[in-house]
Amino acid sequence: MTTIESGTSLESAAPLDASMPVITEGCYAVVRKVGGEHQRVVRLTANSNVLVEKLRFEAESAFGHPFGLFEVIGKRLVPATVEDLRKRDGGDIDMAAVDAENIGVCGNENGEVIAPSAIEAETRQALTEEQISEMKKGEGVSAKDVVSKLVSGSASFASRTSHAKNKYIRRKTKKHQDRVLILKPTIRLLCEAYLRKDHDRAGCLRIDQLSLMLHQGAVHIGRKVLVFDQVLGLITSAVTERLAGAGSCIHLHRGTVAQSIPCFNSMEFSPEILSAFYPVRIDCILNGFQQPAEEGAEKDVKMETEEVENEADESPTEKLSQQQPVQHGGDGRRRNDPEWAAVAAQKKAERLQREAAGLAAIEQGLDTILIGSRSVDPCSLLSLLYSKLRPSGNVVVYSPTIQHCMRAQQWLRERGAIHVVLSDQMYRVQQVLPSRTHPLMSQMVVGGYVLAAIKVIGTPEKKE
Amino acid sequence: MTTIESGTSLESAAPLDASMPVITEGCYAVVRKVGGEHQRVVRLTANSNVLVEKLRFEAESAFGHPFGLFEVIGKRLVPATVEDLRKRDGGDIDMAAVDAENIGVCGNENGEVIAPSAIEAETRQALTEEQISEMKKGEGVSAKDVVSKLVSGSASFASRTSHAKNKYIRRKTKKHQDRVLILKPTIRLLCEAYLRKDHDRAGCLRIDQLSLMLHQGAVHIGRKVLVFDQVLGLITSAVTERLAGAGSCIHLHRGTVAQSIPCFNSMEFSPEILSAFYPVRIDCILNGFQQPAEEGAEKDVKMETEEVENEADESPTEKLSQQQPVQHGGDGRRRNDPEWAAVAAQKKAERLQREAAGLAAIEQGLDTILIGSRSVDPCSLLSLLYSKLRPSGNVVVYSPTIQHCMRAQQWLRERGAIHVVLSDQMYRVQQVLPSRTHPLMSQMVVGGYVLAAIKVIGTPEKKE
Amino acid sequence: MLKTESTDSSSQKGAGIGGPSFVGLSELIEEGDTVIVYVSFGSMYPIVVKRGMSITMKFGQLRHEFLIGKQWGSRVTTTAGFIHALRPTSDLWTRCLPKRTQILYTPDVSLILSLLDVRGGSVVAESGTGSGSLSHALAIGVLPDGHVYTHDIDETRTRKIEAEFKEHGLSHVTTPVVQNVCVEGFFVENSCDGVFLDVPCPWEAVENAVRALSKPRGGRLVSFSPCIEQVQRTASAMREAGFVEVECIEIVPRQLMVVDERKQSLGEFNLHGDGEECAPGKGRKRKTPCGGKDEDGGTTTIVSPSTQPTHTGYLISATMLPRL
Amino acid sequence: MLKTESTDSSSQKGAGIGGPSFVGLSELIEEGDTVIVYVSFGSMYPIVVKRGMSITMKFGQLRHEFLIGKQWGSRVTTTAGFIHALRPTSDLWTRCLPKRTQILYTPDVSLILSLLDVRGGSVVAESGTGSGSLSHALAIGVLPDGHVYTHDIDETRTRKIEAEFKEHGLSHVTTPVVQNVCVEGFFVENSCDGVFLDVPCPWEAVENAVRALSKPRGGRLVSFSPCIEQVQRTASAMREAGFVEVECIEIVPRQLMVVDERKQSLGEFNLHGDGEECAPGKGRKRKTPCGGKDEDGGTTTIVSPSTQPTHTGYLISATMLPRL
Repeated sequence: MTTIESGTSLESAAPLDASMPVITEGCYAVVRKVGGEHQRVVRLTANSNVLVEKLRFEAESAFGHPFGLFEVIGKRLVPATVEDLRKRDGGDIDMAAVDAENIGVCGNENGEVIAPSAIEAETRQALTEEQISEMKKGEGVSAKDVVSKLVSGSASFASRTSHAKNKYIRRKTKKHQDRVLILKPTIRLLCEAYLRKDHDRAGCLRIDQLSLMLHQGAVHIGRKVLVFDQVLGLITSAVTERLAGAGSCIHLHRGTVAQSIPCFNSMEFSPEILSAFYPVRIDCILNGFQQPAEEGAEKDVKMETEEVENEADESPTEKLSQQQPVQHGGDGRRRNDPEWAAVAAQKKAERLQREAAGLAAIEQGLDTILIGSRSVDPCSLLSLLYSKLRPSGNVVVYSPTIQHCMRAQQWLRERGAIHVVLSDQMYRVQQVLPSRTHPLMSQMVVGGYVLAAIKVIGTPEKKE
Repeated sequence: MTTIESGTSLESAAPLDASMPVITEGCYAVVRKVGGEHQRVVRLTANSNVLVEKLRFEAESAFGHPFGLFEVIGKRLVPATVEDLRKRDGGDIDMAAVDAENIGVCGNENGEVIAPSAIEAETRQALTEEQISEMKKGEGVSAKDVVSKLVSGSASFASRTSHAKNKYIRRKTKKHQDRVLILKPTIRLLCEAYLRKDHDRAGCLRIDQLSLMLHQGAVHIGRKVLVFDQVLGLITSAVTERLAGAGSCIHLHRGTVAQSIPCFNSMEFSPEILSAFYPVRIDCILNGFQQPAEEGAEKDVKMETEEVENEADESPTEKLSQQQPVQHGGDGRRRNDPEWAAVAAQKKAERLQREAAGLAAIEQGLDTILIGSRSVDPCSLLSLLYSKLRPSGNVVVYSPTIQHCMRAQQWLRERGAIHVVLSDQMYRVQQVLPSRTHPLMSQMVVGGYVLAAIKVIGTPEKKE
Repeated sequence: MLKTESTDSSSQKGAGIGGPSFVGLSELIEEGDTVIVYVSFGSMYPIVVKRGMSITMKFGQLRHEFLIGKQWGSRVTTTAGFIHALRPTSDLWTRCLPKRTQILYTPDVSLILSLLDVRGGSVVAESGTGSGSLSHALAIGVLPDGHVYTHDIDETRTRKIEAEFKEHGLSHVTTPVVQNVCVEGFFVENSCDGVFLDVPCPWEAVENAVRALSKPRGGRLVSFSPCIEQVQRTASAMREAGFVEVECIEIVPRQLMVVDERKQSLGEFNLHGDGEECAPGKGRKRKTPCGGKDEDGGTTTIVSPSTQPTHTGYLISATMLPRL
Repeated sequence: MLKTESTDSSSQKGAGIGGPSFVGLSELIEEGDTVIVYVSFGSMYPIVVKRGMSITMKFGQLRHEFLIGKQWGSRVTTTAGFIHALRPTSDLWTRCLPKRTQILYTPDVSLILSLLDVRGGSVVAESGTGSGSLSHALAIGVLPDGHVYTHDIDETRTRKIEAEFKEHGLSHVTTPVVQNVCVEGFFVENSCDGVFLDVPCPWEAVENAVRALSKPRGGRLVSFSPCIEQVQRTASAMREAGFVEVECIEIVPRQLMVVDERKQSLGEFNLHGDGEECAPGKGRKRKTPCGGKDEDGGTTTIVSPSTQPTHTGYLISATMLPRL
């Protein structure tokens, strides 16, 4: 992205950045039905179908188009613009943040109560589910057409108040919506998608609390940030992005390579950004911040090749050495193939070198420690890492379990940390529609606790 | 209160109940400045002054008037009606639930931003604080007059937008408000007043959670309800009221007489309602649900007389024996006065008899156990009391400490209780004003946890 | 899932206080009593016990006979499991009543009673009746000698609540009325201690509520509205009509669950993982490996279920002072 | 309470990345650095270190000299106590900046950055500048090569933020502008990745925001409004202007404190009371008597302070898709 020189308004200037983001084969995308409630993170590969809230399309039909809005016509994506759709179909195309179940008894504009018979009559529909399904299979039949057929098929539609009519159309349009947004992944979109997909594995970490962590942790370019991330790579991704290639995101991980960080992979960071990413094995931390001696080359090579085979998609570091996406070997490749072993050995050497650099960064002194824990007691991390934090450095602990944060708070207080803040927060989406504004009737209510503190020196440690 | 026979509308009928509640000497009242934020529970005695948010008046001036709205003119209360005030001064008289500090930068009706100079100018006021204070001391000068003087004294008023003008008037009126509501205490008013006064002693019990306890505890006429109330008598009062004189509110208490239940006293229950109130000493519960044997008559009589002297206002049972309020002895009365000792002895006999009846009610089987704990572990109560609960009976535990409820939940589950529900709830007041509707910017946010369960039989106890 | 063979319960008993069902406190279940057949959390069915009838649930069938003479709260065997026979309460009724409309749930219902200052002897008017969730709580609250006038524009609903009140021993304190309170006003005037509104345009009923409230005693008005636009108009109408202490409250309950705390050291995690890799997406009950030793197995609470109601409506309340 | 002898800090250093203060990470405090003088929780003061200057606080005086050459995070003695000299961060700055207006606080600020998808290189426009709480966070967020255009109608405020950015080493990524975005539009067009509005009538700025956003890249619009009426009009304007994914969020933070759990048995309570009688109304730190034995002294959390912010505003966000 380009910075614009200040001093003048740029009316009718040419696009400053012609690199409009384009959907390419194999790229990650966040897919959401317009007005839908769920978003999916998918990798768009040739020959794959994408299914989102009962709407199915062929991934391949998106390739080459810019990220954005599409209509699904017969399983193919057709690029659309908001302007065109509004011209063609009228109304607003956006129906996010609307309660699906918000039906019930309601009044008309004149405040008269609608007799329940009017509501019950909603089921008196001439069209059967099969007929609707049949209609939608035919090419070129848009949601709008389906809904207008439904309206004419409704025995009671005409007798409704216009408020009720509006509601009916909105609900039906939502159900038969055939528009889809294909968006380039961002931390915000991934956080929401993974929370919905499996809130437990995402550690119940919402975007507001993730944002708070980054902010209280003062994560910005140049800083050396150690991350313990048990939340699908959400924190690691956000930190790496904020560093913008300058500084260090030192990511602690189990096993040989960083794993269980799908968010990180979906972000498809550029090599420039990835240059600030340093995966370090927990083994090293437990080994006195030293890489452990090789135990057995045999076992290790085996693991390394397994990694190449199984974790290819998961390993985020590979891009560091190559500008172009790696062409992964097919299933046919054999573990004993010498060429394959050479690749593995090189990868390993690079990995170890990178890890050594990460360990060196730790020794220089950390500016921030971020812990996003699900099962690991934060104190167990702090007792190893706190001494590596520079004075005036920030530590932020997130956990869905309050006890984790309570113990960490006591631990930090005992060591003289200041500006210790423990908080949680309510997060609620409001439906904003004419005459129907209220918080959504039902939402995901999970969340966690954020503990922030600042390390100082010169304070005598408190006796406990 | 009277029930109206159904079947016909009662247009222009005479008042059905002429007993309009009237303020009498010595009665309790909830006093609140109109539009004020705090309410005080006071006992209106002759020669006492009442001070509420800097507004002072003589209690005596209220006697004989019905509860309601008053203007304070020179420390005297003058009854007022909403209708008259609105006719005289215009506008709405009610300004509750308005943010005091909600000032800041704001736009006018046309959406233009007000330059900060306009806001800073607010301080350019010709009238000094002393002059205002002087004005208010003079009789007959109403808040309205003060505000209109302030408006004419403001250098910048005319240059303001009408939105800003409106806001200024509202804020100044609130500050110099001279109207006061004197209301008959209700559970709702007391709960709010005591929470604000000392939320810690009130156990952070809000009206919504108190209401939930009553409801989940199925408290209604006829039921035998055991109450452990560490929350200033809020639960005991609410239960006693709901029983409406039928059933038993068995109130456990420390010491010789029920104490630390100011809410109960403020309710001034009629003898009919009080007939369902049974104070029982914790000593009895710990003594196998038996009244302990007398330890030493000397000490006991001493305590009893102390009670008569010190706790007269606090002892809620005395009304049971007398229809008229007791005339308490003055400070001059001596402890050794034989007449006084006789009164004490009679009170003691009544108390013991009442306690015996309460213990008998427990033995017959409780319908509900309500625990409102602050420091006492609810399990310590449940282990003594649960066996006295009838099957299908309800137990509800409230505590500001989640651990109390967590342990109680486990305890109940182990004993096969069903429909076990643990909840907390957010409680938020909304400011509702034209174009300025939003939740109050700042509120008391304390609260607790409510655990409800139902006892059943025939379930094998779970092994732990 | 639920199939009951008896929908007609024309039993005429239970009109007195201390009678059966909701208010009575008899030891044993009798014919004609309303029993809450409790299967599991969130799954319960109300029945009126009648010999010869039976109820079929997902996990078995139960003949009403088996309940008669049993102690309330008993565990009773069905053809494929067991249930508990619970005494009906206002709270349980709200959870299993036959829904004819959107209903008010326990947290709102209980707070509404407090906002209305409901006590024994209170006279309360309500509109609309809906499915009678609040109506039951009000009726029980005004016992023994208060009264609830419940208004609805729908005759079917009114007739149904009338039958339910009869069955539940609450007829003597209730009067269901088919009447549009916005247009026709309330059934009584100058009589009520409290008026409750749950109608689409509550502001249209405010003046009528003033008329319904007792002049000498004054009273409380409470209105429930899901949308903020309704709140705005209603609050204005209340202030205009001379109410004081106009206040708008929202409550959002949160259901919690007690679970074992997950706690392992970094070393344990490094060695064993957190138990997620083996069983991804398999819900809460995963065991966190901690290397054999089950050290300080504390408990913690989580919000559960993960998706919960986050809004039902705003409650606007206000006081009408006594008028001479 | 705070009296600083130096208000004029015309030091011209700190224009580069890795420079002093907000972005730099030097080991030791140098002259010209902004230091957060941390006295206690909720009490801290920002100063620009300059030889010969001193700062006077409630609990003592501190000469700037004493800070120079000290390690960041050091404890430094004052005439009547001590302070900690902290490296400035966006979070701390928000807590102690010179307030010229209502400001946005950390929970909202941090979420706004995420809602705008701010990252290194982003171009962001903001209005109004206010006291620059969000502006600082945005400037740091777009480093090293993005840009923040911050608009305000008040020239004084604009000049002050300009000086602050200079002092804080953020000039090269920021352009403060005196401009009414509702009337005159934004300083740049077809350029931004994100636009943020905190103005009284945000709906009037929506069309101008569309013009400011990059056509080929698309972008995000976020608006902050305290009142629901503003939200309603803004959301409509956004939908009308062709935004998708219009969403309104409210967050309410809650500050918690860890305290000892109060726990006593019924017997202990009966014998000793709960410690309240002796010291009524004396705050939290009461000791619950439990008969000598200090059994399982667990901890718990309480919300503290008891009164907290419960609303700042609603955040409405929306996406403008790339336009050809």
